[in-house]
Amino acid sequence: MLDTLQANLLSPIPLAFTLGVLTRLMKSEFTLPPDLYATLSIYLLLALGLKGGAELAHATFASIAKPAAVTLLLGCLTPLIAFGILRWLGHFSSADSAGIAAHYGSVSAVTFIAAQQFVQRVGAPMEGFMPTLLTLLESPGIHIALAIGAVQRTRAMRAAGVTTGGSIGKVLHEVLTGRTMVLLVGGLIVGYLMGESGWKAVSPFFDSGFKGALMLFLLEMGIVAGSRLGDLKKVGPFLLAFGILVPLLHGALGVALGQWAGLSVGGCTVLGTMAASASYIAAPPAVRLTLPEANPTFSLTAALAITFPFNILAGIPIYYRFAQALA
Amino acid sequence: MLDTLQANLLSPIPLAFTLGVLTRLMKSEFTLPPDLYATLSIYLLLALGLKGGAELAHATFASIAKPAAVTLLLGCLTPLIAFGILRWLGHFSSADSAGIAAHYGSVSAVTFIAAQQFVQRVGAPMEGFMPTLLTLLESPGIHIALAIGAVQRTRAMRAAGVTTGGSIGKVLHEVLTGRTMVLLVGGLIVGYLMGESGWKAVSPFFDSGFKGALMLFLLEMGIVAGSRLGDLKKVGPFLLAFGILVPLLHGALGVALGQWAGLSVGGCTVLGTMAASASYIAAPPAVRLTLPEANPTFSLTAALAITFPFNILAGIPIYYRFAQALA
Amino acid sequence: MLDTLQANLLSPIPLAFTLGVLTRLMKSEFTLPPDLYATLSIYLLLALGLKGGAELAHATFASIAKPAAVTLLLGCLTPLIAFGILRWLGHFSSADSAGIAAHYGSVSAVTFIAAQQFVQRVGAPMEGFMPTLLTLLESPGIHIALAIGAVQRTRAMRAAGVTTGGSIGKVLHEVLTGRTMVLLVGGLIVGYLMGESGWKAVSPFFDSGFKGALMLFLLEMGIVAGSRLGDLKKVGPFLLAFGILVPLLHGALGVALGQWAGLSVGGCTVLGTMAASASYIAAPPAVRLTLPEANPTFSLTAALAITFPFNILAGIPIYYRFAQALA
Amino acid sequence: MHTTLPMHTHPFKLVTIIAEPVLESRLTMELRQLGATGWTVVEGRGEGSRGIHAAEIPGSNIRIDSVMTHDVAERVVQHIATHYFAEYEVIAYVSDVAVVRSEKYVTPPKKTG
Amino acid sequence: MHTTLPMHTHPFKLVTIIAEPVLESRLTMELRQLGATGWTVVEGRGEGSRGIHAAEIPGSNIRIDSVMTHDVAERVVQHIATHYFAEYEVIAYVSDVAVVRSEKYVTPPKKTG
Amino acid sequence: MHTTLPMHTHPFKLVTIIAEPVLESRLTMELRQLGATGWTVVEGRGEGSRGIHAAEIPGSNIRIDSVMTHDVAERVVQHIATHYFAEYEVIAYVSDVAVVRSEKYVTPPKKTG
Ligand SMILES: Nc1ncnc2c1ncn2[C@@H]1O[C@H](COP(=O)(O)O)[C@@H](O)[C@H]1O
Ligand SMILES: Nc1ncnc2c1ncn2[C@@H]1O[C@H](COP(=O)(O)O)[C@@H](O)[C@H]1O
Ligand SMILES: Nc1ncnc2c1ncn2[C@@H]1O[C@H](COP(=O)(O)O)[C@@H](O)[C@H]1O
Ligand code: NA
Ligand code: NA
Ligand code: NA
Repeated sequence: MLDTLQANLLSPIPLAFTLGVLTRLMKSEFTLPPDLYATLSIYLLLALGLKGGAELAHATFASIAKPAAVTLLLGCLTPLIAFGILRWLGHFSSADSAGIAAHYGSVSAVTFIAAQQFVQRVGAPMEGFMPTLLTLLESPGIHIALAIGAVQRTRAMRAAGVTTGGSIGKVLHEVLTGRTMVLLVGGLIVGYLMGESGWKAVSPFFDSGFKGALMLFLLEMGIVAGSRLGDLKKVGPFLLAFGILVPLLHGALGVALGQWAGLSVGGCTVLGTMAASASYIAAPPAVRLTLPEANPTFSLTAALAITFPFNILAGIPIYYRFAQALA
Repeated sequence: MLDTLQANLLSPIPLAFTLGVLTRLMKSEFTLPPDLYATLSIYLLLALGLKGGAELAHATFASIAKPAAVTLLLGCLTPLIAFGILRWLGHFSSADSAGIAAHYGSVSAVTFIAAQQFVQRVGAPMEGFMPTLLTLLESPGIHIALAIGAVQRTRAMRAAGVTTGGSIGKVLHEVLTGRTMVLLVGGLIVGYLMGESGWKAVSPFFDSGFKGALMLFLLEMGIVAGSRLGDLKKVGPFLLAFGILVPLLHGALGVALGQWAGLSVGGCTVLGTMAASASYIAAPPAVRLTLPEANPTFSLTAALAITFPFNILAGIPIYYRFAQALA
Repeated sequence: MLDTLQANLLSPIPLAFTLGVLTRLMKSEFTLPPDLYATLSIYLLLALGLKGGAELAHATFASIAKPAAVTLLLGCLTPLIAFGILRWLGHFSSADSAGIAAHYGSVSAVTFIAAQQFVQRVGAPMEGFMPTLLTLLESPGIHIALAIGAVQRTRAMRAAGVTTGGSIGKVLHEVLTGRTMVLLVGGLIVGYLMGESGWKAVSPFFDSGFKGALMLFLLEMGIVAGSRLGDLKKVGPFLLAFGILVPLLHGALGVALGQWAGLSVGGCTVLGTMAASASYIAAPPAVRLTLPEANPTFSLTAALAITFPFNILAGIPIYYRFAQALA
Repeated sequence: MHTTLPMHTHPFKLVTIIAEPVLESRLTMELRQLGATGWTVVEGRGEGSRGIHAAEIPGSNIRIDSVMTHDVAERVVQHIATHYFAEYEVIAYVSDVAVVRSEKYVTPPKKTG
Repeated sequence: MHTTLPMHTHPFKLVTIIAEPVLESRLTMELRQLGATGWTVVEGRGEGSRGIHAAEIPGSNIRIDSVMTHDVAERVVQHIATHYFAEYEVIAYVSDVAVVRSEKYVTPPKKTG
Repeated sequence: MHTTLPMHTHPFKLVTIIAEPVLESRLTMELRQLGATGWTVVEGRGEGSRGIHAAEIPGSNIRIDSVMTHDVAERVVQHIATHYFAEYEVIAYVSDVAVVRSEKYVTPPKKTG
């Protein structure tokens, strides 16, 4: 276990992330230009989609059906678990609980990619259809958590005689047509249609550069996470523990369900990581628009400054070990 | 014919473009960051120039002279043809006719690149000096169309007793020193001077990534074109037909003249595509400054939402078939 | 000598730089988008750091100690030499002298990279630890020059009864945690920790693309330098001569000290180039904040429009010849 | 500030709204509904009095400037005070401007509605 | 709005022009010719009343702010109304500002010209 | 410009500062110290009257807008005139604005300090 952890810490992704955090701790004003950050995420998501699409050609419907089903199940269970823990153990307001649950019920694509790189490096590559599963897990958790929050909000609003502005329908449309979905789903379809020959033509761009671009992206993620470390004291010890223990819980659930659905050790590790990860791209604006009284400091700090680093630095190797143990 | 069309539709460029259009039709707000769009176009143009320059070393003056001459001829004929059709068949105002003709008399570098990729993929690569011809076709058409427009405008102005602001000389200077010309002409010269060894040093950057970067660019082109589809009803049926039939006419002319000048099937296809394509980078600001009463919705919608997609999806394979038939 | 110069002029970096200058001279408004410029410099610095870090594993402390010592010595001597020449030969104000000396006492990373490419191309590669030396030379010169300037300024201020705003401590912190230091020092550490296997994973991104990205960067450097050519007449003949002769002096000093410290011909060339180069990234804001009465036109024009082009086009081959002669 | 209007210009109100970027499309839609005829958006960053820094959601702040009649300005300011101040990071202020082409800034049907 | 000028400040006019980006260099040149001593340009996006959305030409809109004397403002506003309003997407408005260092905003030879 | 305040709004000052980007963190820190409760920064480019174009240091210009009380505006303007005008490329101007939620723009301890 320890040497898996250590080997992980000395690999490019965690090192770049740590450099970013340190940069912030040294109070450097360095940061990637905003367009570069956007560019890298577009590149990574589209590359993931295209490659996943090209590999989808080799998959049979039978082999995907069960993994897809458990992924959707995870998409329903994890926001409920997170909401319950926050509301009844943590005594958070219902808006805050729903807001945070929306983040933990969805998924972080970069954490997914880090897991993919990890299992590749340790020689247990994941199934080629995993990016497809990623697209399934992005939105259900957000929808479910926001629905819970909206019901409570409407009740409170009606009591107070106020009418609200942000329509849920519009927000869900925004999640479904946001950057992640367009690039991942679009990439999968394009990758599938253009097939091996098409992928070969563009892979010098989308494949060879992938690891390096990822490193640059993780540097910025470190800077972003580092700049939130100061908020750790604002969120309190409960959320701190939540940010580590709930990923472990969701991760274990993901690995176990993946195992049941017949995934390889690599596939189980990645599914566990997906379940354990918290969204910080799609969820925040959706929550902000529909549940404005939820404090964004809570959800963003938990997702970005606790759970993301935990997964990158320690979570992924743990889910991997667990997957090995179950296999 | 049909299978050439279908094979083209399933290749990376048309697929990426279609994904972009669909993204817009789903009302997604996704778009590439403006600096990424600029970066990709700089990269593509400079790569095209450098490679073309390195290959220019192998070309003899004799082999280029005739193709260059017919290219310049196309640069003079196509704006006149377009102006005539718009003014006398379409009954557009003289400003609108000149404005649109400036777009169709010039050339779209991305359409050129798509044609280059197409002929490469079908095994009929173009001559190495074709990028040089591209630079010849960029500006004459704009100059000629704007000159027609300016003459009419000055006449009208003098009648109305108004003096105008935008000097044509300044505008032509802007076209000649704009991004496309700097990168293409500059790239050709630098590529020529640094020769094979220089090109080899930088080709891992400028060559290997080319197809992938192009795909990303076409995704954005699809988004831009898609966001103009709503304007199709504003431009009326005449311009719709114009946007497809005039490219076919100009394309046939280009292929035929290329054949006469001794170009290969690939070279003829690309020359036809050049003639058929409409500029949407260099022409719009030049037209806006010199012919402000021309409605930019007309020219941009025709160039971007009709002719560009038509060429990418169907035009190029058609010009290729025509070139094969003539050969 | 002449053919080394000519071969250099026809290699990608000087050609791209010259194209940029010409672009400006033709009054083109073309320029790279600001985020692309920032992106390229981040990429180049991080790539330099990572590779240098991976290579640091092969170096012994003994082999670095002496070169590091002479680098620090250069960092102390060059700002003093520059200040003395400007103040007592050139009769510049003490603020202007200190401001310019801060630029020449520091180093230009891009000039370093150009030297690295040069020695590689001529078959005399530098030592793998040279990027480490680069980080040592960045800040001492700025600190020393600003300290001189600040002492004089405080004296003048106290005489005039004014208190000043910009604290030197804050400015030095900004230099030490600026982009260059974060990426170079951070890259070195990460590169060292991730070792050969990590470097191999990311080198398709950070190594293969390096030369091409550098070319694009030099194009923009040419545009920036070209837009300062108009200021040449404002700075006067003394600064013009200074911008060429002081680099030759510093360069010779660097080569000689490198030779004494046991560096190879390639290493001596690069160390000489480092000493000869003038900072235009880290120094300008630091000088602006602490010595606002120093005229930035002087320092920026000298560093960017005189010394940078001189080193790129002619200086590097000269230092190389000198290193060969001493070897 | 005791000065006179330039010739041929008319007095209007300029409403400036600084808000979290997620609100852009909602705010501009509502501006239109309340009778504004146009607006200009610029991106920026800022600091204010709040503990919650929702602006840390990537994208910082947007600044919307819209020229409108006094009546529409009244409605817009009230609308923002009622619907945004409690829960969002939004500030708004109104200043006096003189415009040429005053008809551009008036939506006849909406003004009296 | 009935307030007083801060001490040591002087009343001037701030002219704000929002325009298509292709017009930037022409507009700033003309501002200079009409007697403005400087300006600041910011990039933005916007919507207005026109059918023709020339701003769809890549680059959206620019916003030019320029502090100037009342007389120069008068001339600038007239110039823009005459030369731009008919054919370009341009709006302009004037507001009152108080500046320190009033000499910065006056071009002596031009002011009387 | 002889118009009235919208209902429920209060008169305040808007101070706009246009400066070299290196000054951003220093200026915003000082704004806070002088009693401003917030500000918004936008990036731009510009031209002015100076021979020294320090703005050529990459990054162009920044524009800081800050709503504050008349007293704080007085102090801010004086501060900038004293500490920046001689050596830096900085301009500042003050305009009148009407705000809702006036308490947002007042720092009670600082105002009297
Ligand atoms: N006094 C002020 N002057 C100018 N802008 C302000 C001021 N106060 C707040 N802002 C802007 O409004 C945003 C939200 O403010 P707040 O809700 O007070 O945090 C800030 O990020 C600033 O961009
Ligand atoms: N009422 C307004 N308030 C603020 N900006 C406006 C207004 N009307 C138009 N604009 C700006 O001016 C540009 C051109 O307006 P128009 O010519 O009306 O389409 C728009 O894109 C907006 O950026
Ligand atoms: N009259 C003016 N109106 C608006 N902005 C100005 C004006 N004068 C100067 N500026 C801005 O202030 C910056 C510095 O001006 P200066 O110190 O005069 O060179 C310029 O780059 C402009 O952005
Ligand atoms: Na999750
Ligand atoms: Na054409
Ligand atoms: Na130096």
